[in-house]
Amino acid sequence: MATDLHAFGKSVKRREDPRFIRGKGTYIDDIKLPGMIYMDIVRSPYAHAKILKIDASKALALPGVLAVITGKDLDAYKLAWMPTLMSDTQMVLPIDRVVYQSQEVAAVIATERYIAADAVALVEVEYEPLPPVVDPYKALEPDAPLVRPDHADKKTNHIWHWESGDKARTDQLFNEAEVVVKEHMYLPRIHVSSIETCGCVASFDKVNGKLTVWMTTQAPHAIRTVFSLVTAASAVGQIPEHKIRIISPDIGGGFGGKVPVYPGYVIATAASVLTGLPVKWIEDRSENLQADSFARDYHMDVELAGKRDGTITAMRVKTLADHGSADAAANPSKFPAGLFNVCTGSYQIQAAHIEVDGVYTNKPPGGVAYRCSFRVTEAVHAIERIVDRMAQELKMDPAELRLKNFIPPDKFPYKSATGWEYDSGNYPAALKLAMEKIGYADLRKEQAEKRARGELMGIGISTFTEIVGAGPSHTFDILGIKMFDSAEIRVHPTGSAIVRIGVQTQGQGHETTFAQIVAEELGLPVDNITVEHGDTDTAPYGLGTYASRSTPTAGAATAMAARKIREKAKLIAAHLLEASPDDIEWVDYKFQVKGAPGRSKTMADVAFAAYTNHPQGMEAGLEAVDYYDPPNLTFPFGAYICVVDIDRGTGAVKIRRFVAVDDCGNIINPMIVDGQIHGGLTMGMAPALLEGIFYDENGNIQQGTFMDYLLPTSMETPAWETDKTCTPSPHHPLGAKGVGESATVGAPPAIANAVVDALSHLGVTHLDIPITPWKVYEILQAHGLTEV
Amino acid sequence: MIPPPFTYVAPQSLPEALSLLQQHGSDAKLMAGGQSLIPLMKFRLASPKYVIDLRKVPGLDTLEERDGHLVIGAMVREAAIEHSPLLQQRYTGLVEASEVVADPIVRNFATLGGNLAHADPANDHPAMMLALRAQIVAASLKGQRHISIDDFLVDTFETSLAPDEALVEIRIPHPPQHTGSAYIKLERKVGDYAIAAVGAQVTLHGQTCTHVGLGLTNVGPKAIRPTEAEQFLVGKQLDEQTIREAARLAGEAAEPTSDLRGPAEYKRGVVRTLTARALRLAAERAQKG
Amino acid sequence: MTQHVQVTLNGKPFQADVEDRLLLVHFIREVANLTGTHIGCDTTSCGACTVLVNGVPAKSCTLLAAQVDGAEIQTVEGLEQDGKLHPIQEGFYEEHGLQCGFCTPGMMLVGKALLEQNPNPTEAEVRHAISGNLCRCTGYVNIVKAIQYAGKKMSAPAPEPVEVK
Amino acid sequence: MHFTGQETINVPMQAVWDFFMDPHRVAECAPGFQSMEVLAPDHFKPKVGVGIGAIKATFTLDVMLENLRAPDHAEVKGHGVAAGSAVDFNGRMDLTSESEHVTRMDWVADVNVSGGIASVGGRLLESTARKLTAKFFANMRENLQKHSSPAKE
Repeated sequence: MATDLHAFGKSVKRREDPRFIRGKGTYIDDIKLPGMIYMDIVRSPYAHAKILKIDASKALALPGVLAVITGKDLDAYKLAWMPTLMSDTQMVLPIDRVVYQSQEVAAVIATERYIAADAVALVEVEYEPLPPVVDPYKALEPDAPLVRPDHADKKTNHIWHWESGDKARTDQLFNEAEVVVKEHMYLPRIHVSSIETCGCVASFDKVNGKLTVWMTTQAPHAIRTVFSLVTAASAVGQIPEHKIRIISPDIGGGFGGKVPVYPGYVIATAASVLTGLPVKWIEDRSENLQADSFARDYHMDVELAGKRDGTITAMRVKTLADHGSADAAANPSKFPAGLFNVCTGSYQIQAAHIEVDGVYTNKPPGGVAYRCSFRVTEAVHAIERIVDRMAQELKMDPAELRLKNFIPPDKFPYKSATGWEYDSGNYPAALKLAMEKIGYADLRKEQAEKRARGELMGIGISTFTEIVGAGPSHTFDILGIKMFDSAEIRVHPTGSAIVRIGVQTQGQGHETTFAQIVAEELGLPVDNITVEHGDTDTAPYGLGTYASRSTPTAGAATAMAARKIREKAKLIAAHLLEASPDDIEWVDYKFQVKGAPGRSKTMADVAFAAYTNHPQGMEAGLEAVDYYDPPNLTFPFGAYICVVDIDRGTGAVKIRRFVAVDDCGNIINPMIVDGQIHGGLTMGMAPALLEGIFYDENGNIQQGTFMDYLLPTSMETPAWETDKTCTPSPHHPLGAKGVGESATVGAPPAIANAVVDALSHLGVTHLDIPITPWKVYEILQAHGLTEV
Repeated sequence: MIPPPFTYVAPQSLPEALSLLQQHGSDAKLMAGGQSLIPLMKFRLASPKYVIDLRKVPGLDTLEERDGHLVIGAMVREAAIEHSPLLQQRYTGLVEASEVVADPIVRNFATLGGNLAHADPANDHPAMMLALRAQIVAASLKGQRHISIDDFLVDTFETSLAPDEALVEIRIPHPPQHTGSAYIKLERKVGDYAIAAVGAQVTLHGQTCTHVGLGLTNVGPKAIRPTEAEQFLVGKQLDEQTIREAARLAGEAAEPTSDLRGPAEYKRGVVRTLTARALRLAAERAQKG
Repeated sequence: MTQHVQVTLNGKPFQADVEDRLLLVHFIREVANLTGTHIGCDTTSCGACTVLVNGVPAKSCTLLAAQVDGAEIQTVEGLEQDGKLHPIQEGFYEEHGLQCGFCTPGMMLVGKALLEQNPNPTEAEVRHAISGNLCRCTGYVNIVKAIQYAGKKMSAPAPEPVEVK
Repeated sequence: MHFTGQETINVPMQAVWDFFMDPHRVAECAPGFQSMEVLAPDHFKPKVGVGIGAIKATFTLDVMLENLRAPDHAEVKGHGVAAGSAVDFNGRMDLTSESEHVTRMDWVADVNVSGGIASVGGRLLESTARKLTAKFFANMRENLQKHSSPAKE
């Protein structure tokens, strides 16, 4: 019995799967309402242009077309602009100018999807092209065209400047340094490209004034608040928050791309409010790739100072952050560059100084996420690449250099040079395990032999530290809303329970792992626990799922709520067992009288009593709510080693092996954690070798479809090898840390380091990702090393 | 994405299809598998008023050896070529080309005929057909004619088919004894068009190359036959030095442009590499054959 | 203009008069109301819309409904037979072959078609077979295992159905 | 995209110049020319259907003549939209009289295509644009040579 109830750390099969494997999931485009009409969007072919005229007459003449909505129409309701999550502003529909290619220009409302599409082609827009700003460095030149003249106070494309660390001390250490290495690194734009695009069904009930929006969102509660605030500022008049219901149905992948509020959501909602009919809007892939939030676009100058013996002393980073036409990131409001200043990584570094400048360009707005919301991937790339660069400079093995500079296990909790307090870690253990698993020493031998024969293979290491679980309310908020998260548990009389959480699954398996937490804490079978989320009318308020925050925040809240229930249950058990509460202990998932194992009550017994026979003076029922404000962030880490072979005839890079050792503290469901790591590694490999979004000098996107934006298939993806170490978080109630993004954060530098390692004897010190065959081939050609 | 409105017709016979084609001319588009046409229509880059689906036309699914030729009907699917026991041994290059067209699912509907008639320089079969010296059988109400693949491929998306003509068959001459073929493609990922690809067919007499055919994919406005490389090889022993020189000549024959797949010079280098590799593989197979 | 399209859909006859240009995926989702078949791209790249047409996998976003008139269509909804899951469904459940579930119907149908040709495929064979279907969540590792699991299950004598709650 | 070219035309320079000053005759040289609306002698709106193979798009262009320096230098500037796509171009033409009856035309053109066509047909864009631009000037030569002397309306 007791072992049956043991739920924590078990690979419990997923509770959400039965509907998915039967094709019975409910994704946004599966939702149909009576009288539902469709919206499609006219988009700008220009990156920067004046709108001279929008002629919708031909579109309106098409049978079935109900309306064509323009920025001027929305402006009449003060809805032409909306706030971003970074307190910047963004156009919903433009009144007189477009600032990026594929920007929404007008919306067509029609009775059918096909008619709406036809009408889009019939809307005639006259533009006067304006010179676009594409390069963020040129954007800062005095004569650069202004991307945002609407910011009356700004006469430049510079958005903000942010600094972290101790400049004076850092400069001093650089001046005293025996060795200084420096690289310029560019992490290009990439796009999450969840296989389901974004969309919504907005339904406004004119009778009771209630707005219900089914939406592909990772943060339904925050969206509800934003919607209420936006309507308050509009001429529509505020829709009070209790009259707004946001529902996240099944989400076909999110990875951060479903955190922002996109113009389409707002236009569809406005259309429903005005018509009183349900309006469906579903993006196609090109719209999703060309207009939705992007990630990265960081231009980094990274410097590392150290001694000849390999001791790293200081780090200096200057970064230009290209945000496109609006700062539409989703960072905590005090962190315009997210948690980028965690870039001192896993190493003891005496001082660091980080500068980031945000810049506007004529590209889609954003700076959000690619399975990592808060710029941690950028930070990890900077440190893991520059540490390899230092090893190369010192002719030291990169593993040896890392082991020499790691924060020692006994130094935790560790205060980093930029002020973060790392909760726990054991970096040498993870790296040594990875080296052992992959046979590091033998690989180095093989590499030496192959080099002698002119064959090119490389070994790359990444020993990253993640920073997740935002976050403590003293520092972390989004638009002022503190970044706690929540859980509400009700235990029913017959010993089953429902738990509602403020976070939102997009495939991570919350319906399973959160049930496991409750089962473990309350001693109820996992199957007796229902997990609900994503409906703002029923779930408690929470900031949603991104930045690997679900387990660190809502997971903790769930455990804490369960423990509150256990406290009350203990009193009821005492009452049932006619013993003093002080004599009751929780053993093997039941309450028993100390020293009398025979006298015990299960949670089911207690639950029934809570409704049928509770102590006099005690409230009936058995439920609890917890809003968990984490005392600190959690710091998962890992050691990854990648082996690549290079084809001298084509420059093609093949990943031969990739070993990933992760440490995310205590694990709730190993099966799900491994799945997260497999997926994360694949989304780490993709931008390292395949994916990137680039614009030509006119602001034309070059990768506007899946024909050129290259998601890896099963053939490019290696068979990942994973293992774990376990260093629990000392402050998390479950000792867990969160893992969703670790692999995406840790993998790119391992691959880049492997390719550079393969070419290092040629004097190659850095390659920007994606490392395409032609980049490698040009190096081989320059050294006369190509062969047919 | 939604295609614009059009009229769909599925004629029951070739004459019926050809008269529809003659009737509607450039307003009509013939459809075999539709795997290139339908995406273009969804993006509204193609908007034919009439789509003439050949799926019901009998006799277009031939896949047989007849009077000295391998005869492939216009509606034969890539998957059928990929898995045909008839082709594995003697038409390895053709099978290898089919194996790298788009992805396995697309190949269940995509056809060799459509691949050639679409005349996309990035498509894999035109180059292989150059190597195999294939003939195209074109039909119109006026009758049939045979077009050499070299004459068939005119320019990007342009063939020598008249507006009222349909590609109905591809004819590939029987490879003589001691002939081997190969198709090698470099792509950014599965499903991608080639960065570059090379098709080769080699006939050996002893160690000497008596016949050779080469074709280059996606390094010019259309598939390219590197004539000088072919001429250089004929009558020579296929040793490394010869293969490398032929590869160099093939690289010279390429007319690549710089694009997302890489700079022109890179593509030229890839053509050299793949030409050498395709020749080695074809020669190895020829010795076995 | 409209076409009369008559198919066998998951074993049952289904017919409708539809626009000439109607895509098969919309015929299945909007006309037949089977929403297990998904749409993920515009370029025949992702395979989320994969169904079986006369037993072979097809990307239903790149076929016209009119093109499959008279054909047998199988969608994810047709995998479970009289309350009993198909082994491929069990495989994805047992091996954690899905996360968000959006690509899963296409993956399962491709897996089923593969196993009918090749009951016990190697990892390389499975990876090749699913290379026309994109998954953004799983990294493919467990999808390979799931399909191999189903292969073993199908070739095993008298397969025991696993309980999927 | 930047293109240049040269045409040798067996027509006197003045005739070439006169031809160029007649928007209707110049427009007819545009590949796929359909119709034209003339707003001013130096400002007109031709409609052209460009296409290769199955790919076709109809652009409504807005064209201005600029920096006309008779009889040997002219510039043209224009832009136009088709559903979801846009094209912008600048052209420059310089004439040199090689002999009494032979004129050399050196031309330079910058073309930018954006929107749907660029994002889908990108890999074919440059070759197509180059082809169509060259065709325009080649047509000009042919049409000029058709009439030995410029038509005087």
